[in-house]
Amino acid sequence: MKKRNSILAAAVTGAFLAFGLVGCATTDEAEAPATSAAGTTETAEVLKIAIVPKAINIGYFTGWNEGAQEACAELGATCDYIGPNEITGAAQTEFINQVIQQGYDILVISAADQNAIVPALEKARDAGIIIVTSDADVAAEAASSRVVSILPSEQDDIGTAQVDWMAEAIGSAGSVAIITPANAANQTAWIEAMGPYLDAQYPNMEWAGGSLESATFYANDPTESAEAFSSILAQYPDVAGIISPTTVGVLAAAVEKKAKAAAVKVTGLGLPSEMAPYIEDGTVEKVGLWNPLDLGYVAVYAAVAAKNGTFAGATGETFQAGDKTYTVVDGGIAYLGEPFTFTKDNIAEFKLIY
Amino acid sequence: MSILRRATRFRELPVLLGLVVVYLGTGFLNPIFFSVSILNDIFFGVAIVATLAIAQTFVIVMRHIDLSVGSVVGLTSFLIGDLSSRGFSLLAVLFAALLVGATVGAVNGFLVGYLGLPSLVVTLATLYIVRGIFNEVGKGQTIVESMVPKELNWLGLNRLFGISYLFVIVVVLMLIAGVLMQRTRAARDLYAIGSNPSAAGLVGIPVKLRVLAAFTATGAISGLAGAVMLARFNSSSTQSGLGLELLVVAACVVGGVSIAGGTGSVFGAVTGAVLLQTILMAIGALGIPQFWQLAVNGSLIIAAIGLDRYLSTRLRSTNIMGASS
Amino acid sequence: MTKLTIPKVVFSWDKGVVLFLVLSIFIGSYASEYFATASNLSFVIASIAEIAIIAIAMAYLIISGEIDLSVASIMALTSASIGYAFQEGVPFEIAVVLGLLVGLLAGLFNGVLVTIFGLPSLAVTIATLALFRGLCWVILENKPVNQLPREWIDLGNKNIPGTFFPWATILVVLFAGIAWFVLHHTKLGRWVFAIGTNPVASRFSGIPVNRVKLGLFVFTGFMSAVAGVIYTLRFASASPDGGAGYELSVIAAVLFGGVAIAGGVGTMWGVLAAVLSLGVIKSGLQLAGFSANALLVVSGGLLLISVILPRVTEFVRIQRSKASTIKRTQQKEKERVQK
Amino acid sequence: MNQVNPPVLSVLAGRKAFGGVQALDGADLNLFPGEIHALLGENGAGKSTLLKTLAGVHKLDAGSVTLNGKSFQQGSTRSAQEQGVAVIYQEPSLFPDLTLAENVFVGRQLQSGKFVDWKKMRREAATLFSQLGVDLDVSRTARGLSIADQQIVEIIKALSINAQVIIMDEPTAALSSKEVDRLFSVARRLRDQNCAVVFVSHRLDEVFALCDRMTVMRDGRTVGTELVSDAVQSQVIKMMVGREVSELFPKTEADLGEIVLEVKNLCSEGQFQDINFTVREGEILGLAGLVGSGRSEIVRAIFGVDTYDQGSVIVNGTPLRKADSARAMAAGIGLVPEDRRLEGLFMPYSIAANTSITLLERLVRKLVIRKKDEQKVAENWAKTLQLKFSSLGDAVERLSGGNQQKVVLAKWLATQPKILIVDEPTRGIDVGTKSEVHRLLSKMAQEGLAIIMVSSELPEVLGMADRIVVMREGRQVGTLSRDEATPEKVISLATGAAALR
Repeated sequence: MKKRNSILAAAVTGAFLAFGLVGCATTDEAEAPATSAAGTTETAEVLKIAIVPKAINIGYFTGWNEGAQEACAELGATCDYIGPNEITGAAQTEFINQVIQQGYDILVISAADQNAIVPALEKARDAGIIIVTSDADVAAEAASSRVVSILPSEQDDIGTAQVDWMAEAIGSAGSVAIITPANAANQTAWIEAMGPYLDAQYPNMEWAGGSLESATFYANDPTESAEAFSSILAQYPDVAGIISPTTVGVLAAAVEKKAKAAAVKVTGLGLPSEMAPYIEDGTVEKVGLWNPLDLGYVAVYAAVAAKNGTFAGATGETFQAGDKTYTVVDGGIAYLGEPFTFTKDNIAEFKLIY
Repeated sequence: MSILRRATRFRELPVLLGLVVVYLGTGFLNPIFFSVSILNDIFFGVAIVATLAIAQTFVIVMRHIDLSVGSVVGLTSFLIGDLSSRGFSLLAVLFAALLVGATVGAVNGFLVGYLGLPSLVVTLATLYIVRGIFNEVGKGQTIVESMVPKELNWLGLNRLFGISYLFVIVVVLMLIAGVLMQRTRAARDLYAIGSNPSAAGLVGIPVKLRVLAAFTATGAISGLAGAVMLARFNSSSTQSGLGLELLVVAACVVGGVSIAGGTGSVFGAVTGAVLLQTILMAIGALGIPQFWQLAVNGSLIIAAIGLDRYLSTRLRSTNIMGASS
Repeated sequence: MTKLTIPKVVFSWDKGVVLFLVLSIFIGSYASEYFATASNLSFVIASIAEIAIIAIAMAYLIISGEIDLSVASIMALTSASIGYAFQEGVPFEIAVVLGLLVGLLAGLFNGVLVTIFGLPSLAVTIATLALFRGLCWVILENKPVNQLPREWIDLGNKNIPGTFFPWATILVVLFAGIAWFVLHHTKLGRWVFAIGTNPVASRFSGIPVNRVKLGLFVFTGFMSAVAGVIYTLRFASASPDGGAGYELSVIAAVLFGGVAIAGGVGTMWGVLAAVLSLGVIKSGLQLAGFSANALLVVSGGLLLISVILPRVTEFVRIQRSKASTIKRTQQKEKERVQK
Repeated sequence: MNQVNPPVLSVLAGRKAFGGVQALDGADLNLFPGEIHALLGENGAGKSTLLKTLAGVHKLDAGSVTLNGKSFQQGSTRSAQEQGVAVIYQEPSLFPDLTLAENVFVGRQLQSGKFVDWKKMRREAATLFSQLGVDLDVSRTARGLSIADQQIVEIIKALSINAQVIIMDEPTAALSSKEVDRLFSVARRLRDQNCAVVFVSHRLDEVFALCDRMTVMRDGRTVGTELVSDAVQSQVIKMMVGREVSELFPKTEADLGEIVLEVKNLCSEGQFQDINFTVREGEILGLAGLVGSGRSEIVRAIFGVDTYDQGSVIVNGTPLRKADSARAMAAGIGLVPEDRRLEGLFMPYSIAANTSITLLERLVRKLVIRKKDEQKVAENWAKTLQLKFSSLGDAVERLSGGNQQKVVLAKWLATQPKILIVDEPTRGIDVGTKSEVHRLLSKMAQEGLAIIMVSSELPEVLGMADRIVVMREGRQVGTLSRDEATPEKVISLATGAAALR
């Protein structure tokens, strides 16, 4: 048996080495188009663009992709929507590698993990691929790994806006808790902005349990969100409002509120299509969200501009997307502007859009 | 002595003790915990896991396991919403859910029973396959309240004598399954199979058939549990039911349904599920720091397993002494 | 090793897996021109490094009749510990050592619960899966650690100069070599098989069953920790939710490699070939444009095949022998008649 | 019992082959209602195959089986039971987690309407137990039940399906004499209820004590059937083995050397108390007593498979660490366990692998196990023990009971132990192999090996042992030297004078 095994061993290693050599031969060609294209300002051939979400199979990113596809159509590029089915940096990395392998010109990505994908992104960048993060950016320290990041609006504004909505709902008085996914870069940033803003702006409002930490409950999926909702009521029976800066969380919170006929007010960031029933029946007065289609749309424009050399992502630089112009601010970020807010009055129309 | 012996035969004793301890203990530290609303939260929250635990009991008593339930329940919860939004009647969609679940179960059962393949491997495989299909079917779509059959919606929102209908369903299911498991030959055969697989064949129990049937039943119930899931969350997406299988198995084990087969009851399984849920709520109510929850939860599960082991062995040994003396 | 211990059917399976690997490499390279490039093979190897390292230990554990579902959590716990220590100003080298130590202890914890308290490993490790993962959150909260030393990150992401093998390959090959040798050629290896085949008889043969099992759990903890180090470097960060769900991939790979879940059967070759071919297939399918969902279905399908095929061959063999028996008896009858 | 009635069951010219082996090659058997019928033959003579056929496990290739004149439906255990044939195996496999009542009715639980009726089941079971004069709590689980009691449960099961033919496959092999008596009385009651009882045993004394007629098999053939009253023991043995078996228990005197093993007031809660004895080089120490008197527990504790609470085990003056079989082995102790399938062998492994498992230390050079040496060792021992096999690569599960036992012996003798503990060394082994084993043991003793022999077979202990330690209910109740030991003394000690036979 020993002998047999070593033969098999030889076979396998042989196969590998063989392809290794072939590989060595072919690598240059594989990367050739990318590099050369990067060099030239104008390129005749159709641009190959990869649209990589945190995870496929999620409503929000389906919309995000639609926006991107629309832009691609306008620009005459081909856009492929590829990605993992679980939101982890590890899984996303494999698809970034695929993008490198297949010699895409452009990668538009929503970072599933602000750190874990950085090494892969740097590989892609070094392979001459134009990278634009959209919806979720990499860690500030790794900003150099992408050209520009398209985000809905100033992180702080997103946070403070939700506090304002809540104040509106509870009459600027009472204690507030938060349901948010753990280890999600955006949400963390927004919540950090909420803390001081609430203390400063609304003397009669306070964080449940006295501090932002004690008020923040972490939940990554509907089940956990529902449990978090119950825990909040168990821990802070007199809690006045719950903010959930995530479509999953705010939906779960709405469901729970309705199921338990709870008095607590709910607001946050939610997809109008998902939140419609609860806004229509008054369970939730108001939620907000930017249009994910825009995020995808603008990102593709920025990327193509960069590809054509007309845009480098430097602070203060501007680029065109459709009929709008966007300006890059510090940290290589461009913002869409104020998030939309949805209430009884406008939900009917928005729920058809996204 | 005779009392002790009776106690030993009451396999669910340890988990019940555990439940009482956790509940009273928490309530003592935080009186709010005794409030009705908490009780409701527990019952309401446990419904899905409890239902799946009942189903899982059928296979675990046979010394088998079914890991595919998480994928199945997710898929059917989605299907029910999707189909009914396409205008199929409630009965039709429930039947569909049952059918899907039963089919997966039957496949598991056939591979395990007739081909004699290890259930852990088989159901791990079907876990992947069903999840993959589910993702493909439900690509990026979210089932929202408007798509949920209103009867289910109603079940999720309303209570019978202050107890969520979902838990009422669990109780009813538990009673039915309990009686079947205790009082029908076919079900007793499952215990025999789990207790001594080789002997089961010799006494003329149709082992293969029973295994097939049990897995099919597990699948079918898990399929229907999709309805419970949809009623509870009023929404469903490809994330639904992810990783639920381990929680279910944990509930069974904690509830005294031994992985070694042959012992345990649906009552135990449900109690185990309730205990886990209570622990979860307790952690919240005790204001244990957010990031400690999972760790505390894990260690409490270990404690539960340990307690069960300790009590059952200790009581059993006294039992043997009693018999021999 | 040795017809002495392993029933025939399984041979053909673990050989089958190796051939399957070669095959899938060929197919992969025809399915997509991007597949057989050096950079891609490098990606493939890098992507399976952690799985391979853990699978090596898991193979031992399952052959000995136990299982450990907490490996991914241990991996993450190691990563988290390293990150935390580094953040607190501990030199990275020391942090890595600490991380490995943590993994070791985690394995010891599992082992003690199983061997000394006699709890079923499946149940125990379901619980510690939660516990260890929970500790990750306790340590890091939701503040992942980045900005690890550049040279270390390169170690995790660059190839051995002049080859397409990532640095991690060295660890994989090293451990695989040792593990293969020990499992198939030494006393300890024989003991592991014996314990998995018949633990009682093993005790009656003077084999320190519990000590061996305890050792295996510790070993598994350690290897998970090593995987945790590789993982940390490859992703240049430590986050509390790292590597979630890896445990199932590992177990799937080990079983696909022909290790019997009932214990007592398996080869290191089969396992490694299985891990590799899963990586190869994944990459091949991706490059051929299949969605991530298809990958799930395929890996499930392969898992089924890995248990069904041996069963079928076995069945065929039995049928054959039956047939021949009947023939023989009939002949005997004839002779009888003639006399 | 009268020969006028037609036989209730008759097998005619039964043939059955497994692989190449012709297990049954012309087996005949006639059973009449109301008789106890002995089925004799060496291992491999085809007894078990015949029984398994009647049990519905196997199907004959050729030949006929008729039950009450009707042809007997073969090949299904269930239908076998329904037709009224029940088999009590040597080690019954009950369902440890189920109650005795359910164990009796398992697979056909009594029902009222569509539902299992537990009360009724308990009642019926209880009455059946009392009928046989056995007192067991029917609502306790079968876990931890003694083998004897397990057999009783099986017999009750047979009664509950009112079987006409009840086959007992070596039921007394693991029974203490007390339990044997109980079993005999049960068997006689069954006969009185006009059942045909088949009694398989290697112990001729029992056969002569209990049975009415006997059928002897050899090499898959029936070589004769006669009335026990007409039979002569030596003749029967001759029929069985086809040759004269010289002496059954040939312990040749060996001059005793140093004390090698000393057991000092060994105690284990609920198992045994204050055990004290020594063993010298070349001595065979017999451990006699009823099953469950703590004999096996003691030797297990000595070898370190189980732990103990107090006392010490001393080998050549140095005490052993408790519960550490590895150390015990290193110190030169070997244990041939009671249950060879479960405790002795790795069934799917080859003869060689089984032999070498205790030897790996010695086979290793530079960490690597030398396969050649492994083969060599196995070969040598196979030769010395006259093992019958086709290749050392054969899985031991394919060997006959006797040969399996030889492999277990080989595995321990190969370690060249100073002290060899043998627990029921000849249980379920045919007469021929039995005497081989005995000759081997006494030869080893002569070469200076110290042997502790646990055996339920009185003649064996009396024949082989230099000294006999008798156990009762976990206590050491006496030590007899070879010449003072008589069956009566041993039994009276073992059972407490009351149960003198």
